Amino acid sequence: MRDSRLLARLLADPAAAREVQDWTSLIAVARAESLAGSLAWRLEGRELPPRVEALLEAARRDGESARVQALWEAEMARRALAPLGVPVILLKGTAYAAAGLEAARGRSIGDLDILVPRAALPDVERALLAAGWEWVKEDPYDDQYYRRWMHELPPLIHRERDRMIDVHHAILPLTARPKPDMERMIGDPVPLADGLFVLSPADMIVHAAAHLFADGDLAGGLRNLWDIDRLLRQFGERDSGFWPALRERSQRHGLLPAVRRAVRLARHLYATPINWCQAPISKSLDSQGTASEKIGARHQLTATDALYRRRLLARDGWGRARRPLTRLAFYVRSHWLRMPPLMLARHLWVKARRR
Amino acid sequence: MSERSNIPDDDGIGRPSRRVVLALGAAAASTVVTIRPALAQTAGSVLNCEIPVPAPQAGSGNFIAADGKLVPAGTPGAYPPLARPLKGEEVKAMLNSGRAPAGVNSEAAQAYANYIRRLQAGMSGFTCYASLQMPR
Amino acid sequence: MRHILRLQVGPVSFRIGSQWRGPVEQLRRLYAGYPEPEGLCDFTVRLEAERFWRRWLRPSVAIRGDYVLPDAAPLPLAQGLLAAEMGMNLQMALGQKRFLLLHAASVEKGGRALLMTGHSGAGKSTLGALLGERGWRFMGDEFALLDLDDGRLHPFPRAVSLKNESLGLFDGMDPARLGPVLTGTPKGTIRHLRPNPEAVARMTEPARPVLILFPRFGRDLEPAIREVGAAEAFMRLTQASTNYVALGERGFDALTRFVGALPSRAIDYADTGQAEALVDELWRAA
Amino acid sequence: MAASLYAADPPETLRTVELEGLTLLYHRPSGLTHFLAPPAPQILEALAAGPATAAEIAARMGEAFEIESEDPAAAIAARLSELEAAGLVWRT
Repeated sequence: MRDSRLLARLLADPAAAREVQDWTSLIAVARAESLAGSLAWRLEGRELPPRVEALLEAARRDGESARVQALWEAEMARRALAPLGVPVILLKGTAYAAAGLEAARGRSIGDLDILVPRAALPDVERALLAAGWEWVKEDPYDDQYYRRWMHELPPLIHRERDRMIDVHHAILPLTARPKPDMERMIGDPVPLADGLFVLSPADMIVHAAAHLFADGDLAGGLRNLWDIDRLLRQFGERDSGFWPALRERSQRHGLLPAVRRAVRLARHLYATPINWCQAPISKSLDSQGTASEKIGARHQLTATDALYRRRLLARDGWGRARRPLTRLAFYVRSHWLRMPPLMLARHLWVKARRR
Repeated sequence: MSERSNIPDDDGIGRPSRRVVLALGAAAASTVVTIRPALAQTAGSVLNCEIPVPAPQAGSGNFIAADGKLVPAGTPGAYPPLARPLKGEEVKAMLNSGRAPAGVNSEAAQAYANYIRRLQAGMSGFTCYASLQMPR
Repeated sequence: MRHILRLQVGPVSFRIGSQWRGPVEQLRRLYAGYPEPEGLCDFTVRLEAERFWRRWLRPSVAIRGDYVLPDAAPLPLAQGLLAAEMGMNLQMALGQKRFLLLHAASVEKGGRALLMTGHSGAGKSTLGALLGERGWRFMGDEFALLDLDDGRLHPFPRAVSLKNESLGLFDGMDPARLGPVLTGTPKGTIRHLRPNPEAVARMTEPARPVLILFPRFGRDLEPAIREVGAAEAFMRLTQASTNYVALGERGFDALTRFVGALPSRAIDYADTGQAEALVDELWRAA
Repeated sequence: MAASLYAADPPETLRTVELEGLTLLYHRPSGLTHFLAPPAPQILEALAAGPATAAEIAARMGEAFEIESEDPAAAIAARLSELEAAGLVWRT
């Protein structure tokens, strides 16, 4: 089995671990996709060769230390912003960890991502600068570009702790075609015990899908899709109203196609259970059986999905990125999605002249 | 502080009889030092590294002022970007003994050195710079 | 990858892949007699062209692998062996989490180990290699691996990297143990030395550390010994460790136990004869 | 303006080792190690009894120690701001 494909299979079905022939390649792929910690957790308690077990045990401990650091960074941001009385919503890995979600298990967490109301940005910026964060970039074009068009402040880094913070006011660049309803998203967060917030379950998925398809070039996509798998499973099991809410929210934010694609690909790669048509209250076995047959056809990958899958699995057993043309196409696409064509041309021109 | 005992002698009325002296020190003294990751130091010492001046993220068309700050191209008194990145050893010589890299005059070298001193994590060259910091 | 070598060094195993034959052949010669890893390799190192045409045109070797450092500069193909060595070091520095990793040389005698740490230029590598030829067992010149559970040191006997003047000290060595002379590298002239057969044969045998040394080399230095307090030793060792912070409380426990139980000394020396005499003196007292 | 109330993490979240008059402290919530010199460890000890203002901290310390300082208020304020920057205390 191809290397990144095998990684996905093992994440979905840890029992397949006994079929692994080449652990070195599997680990190289998992590290390259930032999924080594997640894999280590999925394989916990399995009978594995001792050397493999020792490596995975170290990966689990490393994931735990990443979790502590990420939560600490969130706490330091909370202390810096508490006097403002502004809701601070954690995003991505830090949010999953703070909310104790399954998706955080073993997940590597890089920067701290937070979401605040756009009107609060100047105050937030001032408070962070006063608490030891500094600008990373000094370039005026980049700075202006960020402030005018992007969904976040230019990145800040803490001068003592060397950790970056991305302060978002929206989940997509302002130039992107879908226009999520940020007021609704920010107005309906889930409070955590310590005065921080995370997005509601449906919005969390919407953000993860937007981040995966409408924003980036799909680098690290296998990990982002793994997040989506874990979140869908956990939310779907916890709350029978989750799937209808997901449909409603995705539609409202103009991101239903992205969410549906994420769900299809997650099901394809990670066998995620899907329940778009779930009856909210009663579940009769026979009707569900027929329903899922019918829905099955709608969960088939489309031709475009297949391209995405090709991009997501573009990694060989040495951890090398493969399929340069597919990757280039997705890179160009990522810019195309973020900006109207004229603006894109200007942006690429300014960037190119500096090379 | 001279000494501190965990079990203070009790004189029978709930007060320690031998009071331990605690000097609070001057307001300017420093009493908290946090251990920072030394990853870059060691990683750099086992690796060959280089520093672009300036970092592409910071705008490679910009000039470097004498104090190391980036200024628009053509600013009087500022120095143009370096065509090639500086090798770790060149940077070390420049920072420690003020020796200019080949083909760079000493005032410009001063400006480049100041630029490098201002590097922050996340910018090209930072890990290399950090690795050249000799704490001892 | 076209050319592959799998290599076991102490408790750590590597898979090294290269687009060119040269570096892997040189590695194979340098590490002749080392065991092949059984099963999984802990780390993958890749030596590949920075851009695809640079595989043929002025070939330069980019150092990549499981863990990469963005500022790493490529090396000319003639220094491919050095690139492979740096690649392995980099994986250890960034990815090793099973042990507390100390940037230090270590040698052993009678089951007890001596640890020497200091910046490049302090002479730990040369000293470690010299002692390894004079009655001590060489455990490693670059990294010492402190066991987080039992506090023992694990050997990591990679090839010694001899630099510049220290090359001359090993002139009488069996030529089969020496790698090619690499001139014009970022660290000057470098030549690698394979540890002796005893060091290789006993690479899985850990030892209990009993003494920490902070050597300092300088032509004008008077030979001297200074006691180093536990607090200073702790601070210096955290700065000599790439993974202290990442290991969290386990690192804290291991390192506080380590500096609490062992004496630490700083030594100054102007030549290796002086250094050996100082080490002998301290070792007898330890 | 009311005086700030300072708080610290409870003692069970800290590991301390004394080395040559210095306190080596591992702080579990952050995973960071700090070297503390007096009176920083004593301030943390004073806060173990619960949040307090700078003046209350000085009073708690005065119960256990003979305080020696030309300007205790300024010295404690300076120490508190160091501890705050390190994340070991915060204002509630």
